[in-house]
Amino acid sequence: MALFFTGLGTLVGSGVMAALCYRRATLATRVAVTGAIFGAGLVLVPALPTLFGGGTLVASLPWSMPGAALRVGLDPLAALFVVPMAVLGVLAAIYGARYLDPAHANGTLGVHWLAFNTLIASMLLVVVAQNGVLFLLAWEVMSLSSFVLVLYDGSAAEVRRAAWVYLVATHLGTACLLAFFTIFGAAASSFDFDAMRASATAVPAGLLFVLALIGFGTKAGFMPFHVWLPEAHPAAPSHVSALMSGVMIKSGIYGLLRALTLFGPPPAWWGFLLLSIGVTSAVLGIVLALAQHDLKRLLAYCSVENIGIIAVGVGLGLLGKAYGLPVLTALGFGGALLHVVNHAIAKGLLFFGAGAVLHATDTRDLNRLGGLLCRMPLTGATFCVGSAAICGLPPFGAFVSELLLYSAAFVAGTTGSPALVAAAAIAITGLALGGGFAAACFAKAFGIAFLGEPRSAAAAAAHEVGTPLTAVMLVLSVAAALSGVLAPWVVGSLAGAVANASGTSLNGTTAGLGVAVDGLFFVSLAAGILIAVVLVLTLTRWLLLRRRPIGATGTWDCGYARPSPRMQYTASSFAAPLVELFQGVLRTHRRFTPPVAIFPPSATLSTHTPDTLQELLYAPIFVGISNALASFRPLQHGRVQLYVLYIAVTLGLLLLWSFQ
Amino acid sequence: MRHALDFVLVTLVLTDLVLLGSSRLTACIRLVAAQGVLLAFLPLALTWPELEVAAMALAASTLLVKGVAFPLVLERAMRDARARREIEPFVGYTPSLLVGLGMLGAGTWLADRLSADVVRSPLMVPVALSMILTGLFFVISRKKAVSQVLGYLVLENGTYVLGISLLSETPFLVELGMLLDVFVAVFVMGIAIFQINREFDHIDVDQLDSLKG
Amino acid sequence: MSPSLVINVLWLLPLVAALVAWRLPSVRAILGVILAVVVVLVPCAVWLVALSLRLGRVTAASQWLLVDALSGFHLLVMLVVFGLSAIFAWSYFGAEVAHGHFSLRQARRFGALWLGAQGAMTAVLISNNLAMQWVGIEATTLLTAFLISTHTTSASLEATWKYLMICSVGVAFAFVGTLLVATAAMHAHTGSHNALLWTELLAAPERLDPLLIKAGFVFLLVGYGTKAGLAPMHSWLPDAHSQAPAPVSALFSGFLLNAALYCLMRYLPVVEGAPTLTGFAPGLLVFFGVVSVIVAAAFILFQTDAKRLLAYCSVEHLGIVALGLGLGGVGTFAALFHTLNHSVAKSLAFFAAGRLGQTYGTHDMNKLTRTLHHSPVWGTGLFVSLLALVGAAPFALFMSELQVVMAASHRHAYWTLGLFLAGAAVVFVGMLRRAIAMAWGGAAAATPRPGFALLDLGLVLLCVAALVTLGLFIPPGLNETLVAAARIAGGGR
Amino acid sequence: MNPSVTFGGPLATALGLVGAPLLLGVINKTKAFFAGRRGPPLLQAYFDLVKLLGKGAVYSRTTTWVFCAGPIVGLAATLVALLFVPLGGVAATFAFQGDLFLVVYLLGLGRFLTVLAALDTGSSFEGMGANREVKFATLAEPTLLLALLALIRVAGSPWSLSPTLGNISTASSLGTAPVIGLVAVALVVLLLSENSRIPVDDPNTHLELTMIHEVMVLDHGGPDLAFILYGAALKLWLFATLLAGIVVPVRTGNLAVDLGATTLVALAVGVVVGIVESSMARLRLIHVTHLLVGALVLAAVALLLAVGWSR
Repeated sequence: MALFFTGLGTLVGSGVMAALCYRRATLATRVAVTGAIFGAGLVLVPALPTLFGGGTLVASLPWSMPGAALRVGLDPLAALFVVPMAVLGVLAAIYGARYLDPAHANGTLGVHWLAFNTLIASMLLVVVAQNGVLFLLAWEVMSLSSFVLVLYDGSAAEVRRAAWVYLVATHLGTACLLAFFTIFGAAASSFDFDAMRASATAVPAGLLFVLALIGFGTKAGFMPFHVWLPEAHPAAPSHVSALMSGVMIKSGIYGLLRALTLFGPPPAWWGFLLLSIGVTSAVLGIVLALAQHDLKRLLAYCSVENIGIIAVGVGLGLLGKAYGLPVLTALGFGGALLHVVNHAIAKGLLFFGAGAVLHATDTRDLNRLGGLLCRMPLTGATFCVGSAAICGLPPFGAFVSELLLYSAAFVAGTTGSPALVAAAAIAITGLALGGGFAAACFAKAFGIAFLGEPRSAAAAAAHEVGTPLTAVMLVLSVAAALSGVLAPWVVGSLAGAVANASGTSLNGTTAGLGVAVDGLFFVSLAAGILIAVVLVLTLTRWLLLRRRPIGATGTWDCGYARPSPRMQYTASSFAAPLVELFQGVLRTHRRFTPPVAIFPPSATLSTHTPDTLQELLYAPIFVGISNALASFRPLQHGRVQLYVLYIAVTLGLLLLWSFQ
Repeated sequence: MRHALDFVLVTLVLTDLVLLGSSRLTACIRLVAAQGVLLAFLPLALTWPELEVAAMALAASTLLVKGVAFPLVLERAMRDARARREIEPFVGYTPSLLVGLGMLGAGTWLADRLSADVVRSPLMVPVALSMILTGLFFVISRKKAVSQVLGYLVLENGTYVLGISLLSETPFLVELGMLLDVFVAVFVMGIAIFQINREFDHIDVDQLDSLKG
Repeated sequence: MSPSLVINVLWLLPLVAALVAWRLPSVRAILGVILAVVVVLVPCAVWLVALSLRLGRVTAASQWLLVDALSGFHLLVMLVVFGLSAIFAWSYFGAEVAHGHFSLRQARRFGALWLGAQGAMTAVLISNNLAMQWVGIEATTLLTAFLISTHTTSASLEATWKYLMICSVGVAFAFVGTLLVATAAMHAHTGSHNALLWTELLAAPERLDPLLIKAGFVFLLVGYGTKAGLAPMHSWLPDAHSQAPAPVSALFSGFLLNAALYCLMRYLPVVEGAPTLTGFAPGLLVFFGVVSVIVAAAFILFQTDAKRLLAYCSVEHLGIVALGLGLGGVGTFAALFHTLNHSVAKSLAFFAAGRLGQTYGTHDMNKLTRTLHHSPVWGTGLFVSLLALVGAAPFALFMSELQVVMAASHRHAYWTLGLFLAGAAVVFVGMLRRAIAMAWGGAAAATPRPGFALLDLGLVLLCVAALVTLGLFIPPGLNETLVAAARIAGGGR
Repeated sequence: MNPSVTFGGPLATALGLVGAPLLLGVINKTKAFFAGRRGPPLLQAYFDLVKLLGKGAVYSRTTTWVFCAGPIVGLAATLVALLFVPLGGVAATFAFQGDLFLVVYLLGLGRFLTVLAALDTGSSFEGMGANREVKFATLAEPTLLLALLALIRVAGSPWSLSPTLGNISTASSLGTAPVIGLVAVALVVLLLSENSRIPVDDPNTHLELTMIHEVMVLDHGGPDLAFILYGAALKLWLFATLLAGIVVPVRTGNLAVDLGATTLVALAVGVVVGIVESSMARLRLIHVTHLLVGALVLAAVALLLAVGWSR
């Protein structure tokens, strides 16, 4: 653990140093990125052996805060989260160093890097904390530093709003966590996780589970607590979005899993609840994503979907525990944890890609993009890989995690009771719908942004971004493919973490996962065959066309004489028929000026899909609360006599009450 | 001695009631001054027939502060402000009288609840409490700054009576400290009224409501 | 060095200095004296606290003066606030002098009242006699009243009047309460002169008459609660805080309120010890704490004036302290710890708001925009202090609020917990929206960026560093003091 | 070891590779029969493929490598998927627990690339077709999986296609006829929708605005179009044989009989498709959604019955 702490120290220390040399932006960046690389590297030294070799590293130091102790532990579950955090952290730092322009930073780069390195360090600390107070502290530092990162461009009103929404949401979540840990800790008379685990029978478990679900779910982005995600992710600089969406929201998943290990055997309704939340998030998340025209907002909603998929896995795992089906438990938790890693890779890649697009064209609006693949071939290719990967298409990693989840659902559906079959049916339907819509969504994202003709001058003038950016994206593309091709090995090494998360023995978990691992060999095989067939077909096509005339012409235009890029299918039109299916919940706003007369001068149609929950749930609640609180305002009307009257009335009531 | 004590107490209650019913500020100030003089008798009346040095000193300083100094400060303030009458208080004069009676009842109720075994006169604690409440009511219901100070003074007088009735042997230093505090308070309030009058050209507290929300 | 001499120096030195300040020839000299007094007193106080920790308590003036861990801790907090404010006053009034807004006459009055208030507050803290404590509180009211109207404007006079009237009435109630408790004490100890000493009262609280104590505490709570700014008796507070010069506002929020709450802390173990009254006083404190948090939240949400916002925030935080006290256990520790944290954070916030207000010429938050760009030092100071005040980690207030929550959970006070968290969340929302808007929002101000003062930077860094450090780690000496003080305030619970 | 296990799989795959275009011929012949025409030869699809493979190509200037990758990956994915699909009782070349998900997602991969290739042209028509394709495919996926779950439940097998189909025998299917029947109906709907047949899509339409699959490949020509056509034929084959394997459970254990029976039934499915195409008009696009959701409901009912049956 000493190395781990040295790593954290390096991260924070280099961040502070970067902040101190804020006047020299380039130097600050160099210091911070070097620190991030070394710090994350040091953290990986103990984390990798733990992840693959098992075992638990612990360290404990006294701390003078009441209830607090510096207890940390690195078990495979923690390591599973540490590794993506550290790796993606380093990649994001390298990317960000190039992405942020020192010339325009105006002295804020130092603070940005301080927050960035602190974010990585605090995420890592969250994951290893074994004491409630330490956990909460790290958790809050994580929220605060990411808030500062989102506020990088604070002069834009929408960024400020996004940052505010983010911090408010995360604070409300933290409030639930405060209640969760303190109530649990009060029952255990200690905030150490071990002590809490020991007194799991003495707590109101249902209440605490709901608190944990809300608290961690807010960070993770479960529906209906996801509203901050589509605000904050587009507002943040892209490397920050990648880090936040790729790994930071996973800390919510981690927290939920860790919290679940504190309880005894879960009742079945926990599993059902989590499953329903997961399916809702998965389906509605991706439908909302489909409805967006802002590339980064789309990706943010897609994160909601993937978090939903992870929640489905955890829910299935819980059901397995509740009904005593170890294979279901292993597959559910295994699929969820694997998806954590795979989503981190894919979403990081996609946000980096979106950042590159933003960098090159200065817009995130899909309806103003197009034709970027010719202009930014590397970015385009990696974005395509990321799109396929995030849809769970073989041979990429996310397919394997979805396969595990489907397998879990089929275990529940083939062996379980009617209730479990219903759960399985819901899970399968949700996953399949989610998968289908994801494909549609990313066909749209990639297709509209990178294919076809440019829809604006900015897109037409785009150029490929610099080497560090493309290199980072390439690395992640390779990782996305490897995690799929090496599936049997990857899933096999997951056993320790799954055993931690599900609270079952390592042997049982390995046996449970084994059901899937045996088959995963065929997945690798299929991937190999697929690649081989593709190569053969490509070769065939090349051989066939080698001697033949190849013409170049315009796209088939059905005989229309003057096609222009503006006549292409847009993001809105691509999404419209699909989104219409969910009109009941989405409430897309349309602004439509219909064509009139025989020679219509102009007609417009624009759609905007706001977050239904934000509009129908949170906005009324906030308005209600503020109206209720506004009724207090006349109390402070400025008349001293009435102020004295308040005192007198208070006194009178108190006297009456105490002498009744 | 009981009778003298009771006489003083009843007179205090009466001054309260008259105060509630009068609109002329000069008269109000005089009434409060009269209360101060009456209060000066209390320490003497309690220790009678022995004449303790401490009690006499207290009586003398009370007379000086409450009977002489306060009226002077307040009349000065009133003259500067050219305020003669309390016009349109929040609660009219007749209802005020009724409230005064209510305060007497409330004081009696509370004193009864407290059941503090007071040796000298059963009237003392009820009167003290009703004076406190009346003072409070005066502060709440009047608009002129001077009236509010008068209310505060009545309230203070009430606490004075309460202190004397409850604590037989308060250290002299404590008593003096309290008296000094009240003195400074009225002095400070006087200065504040002076400044307010200079700044606003009136001492109508009701119109001091620019700070709100 | 005899302890009793040091104790007497503690309250006499400020009074002597007040007289000196009345006649000093220059503004800088007066500000210097204010700072020097703190510099001299800090080692004295630290020494006394260390001594009292070793001996349990240190008394002087035939037991009329007392320093134990509770009063010692508050002494330290007070000196911290006075010290920081004195440093800030140097910078703040320096700017005013430069613009001709602060004459020698005003400075003399300011210096004398400031030092006098310091003496009075010290007297409150070290008084072992409950009546003298009341005298001290009343004296602070009167001495600080004209600090509000250092700059005589109609608004500041209005605030002064309200402060004077409301607090005088409130403190008069506290006097009634003191009398009732004293009566009980007299009856219990059959008329010993020392009956009014805390040390005597605490010796045998079970002999006190519960009815008198009960009524007494109600009066005391309303009375001192008025001074401490607990809702609904807080109405003077936003006016006074918003109109006073920034160093005075810091002083008010940073310590004047705490001094009144300190008096209640003293009574708490007495009431708890009285027969049949266990749980009475803590219950009331919890109630007023929660009400304060919620009322403050309501007003914070719609506030447009920066200093009024901070004032309501003080209502909230004093509510939290009361809540912690009422909950007891780790809550008492949390309440004391929170007192320190809030004082530092709120001082910094008022400093920053004051200085920014000076350069912008307004405290209207709709105009106080782009502060980070306009004045990096104070803009950062304001933003960071607001973050700290809403309870963001790693600042110390997060830890103390967390401990309050722990205490609530420990007592199974789930409604309290829920209401507190809800109120705190509203405050969070309201303050943060403003904080972000002030730091980044709006158009760039046309006014030129003011120069860069090393003193300002040092002050901001000092406060921020203190807040972060305390959020991560409590120094052993401070921890020991807090634990001992909590034991006293908690009546050994 | 039964030889059908070792040789059957590759043999079945090979049969699919060779026989798939024949299915198209059967359909067209049936349609011609009902229309009273002579119709194209049964092997017309083979001729088309050969002709296309021998041609050059014309590419739109807008397109990129994605345009070429679409047909290749589409065909490759279908090919690999075919390796995992059993031909009735004859187990597939490869089988493992979870192979059905691989098949579904491989088809998804092919579709994804086809859609991207369509978008690559920048044509509005192709964009329109692409979004219809993804919409209907999305609605079809859960139906397929739920239907298979019901089937697996009644077959009492691990969740893998080959053992599931192997477990369905004439004897057992009598008792589970309602489940199997519902599953079959759902699968018919899926077959029609996934392969762009009437009533979902009309492969013979000439109006771009009304097309789904055809419009996506408007700009493809030469070998690319050959790959697409062949891929489509394989996909149709895949669904037809799956359906055939479920509906007519001939499980003699004799490789030739099993293969032959299922293939014949698959060709019969072609006839059925032809009859449907001749007797129905295509639905309005809005009603396609209803049809697909209806299929989902059927699959869910099948699952419900399966749960009741297995208890």
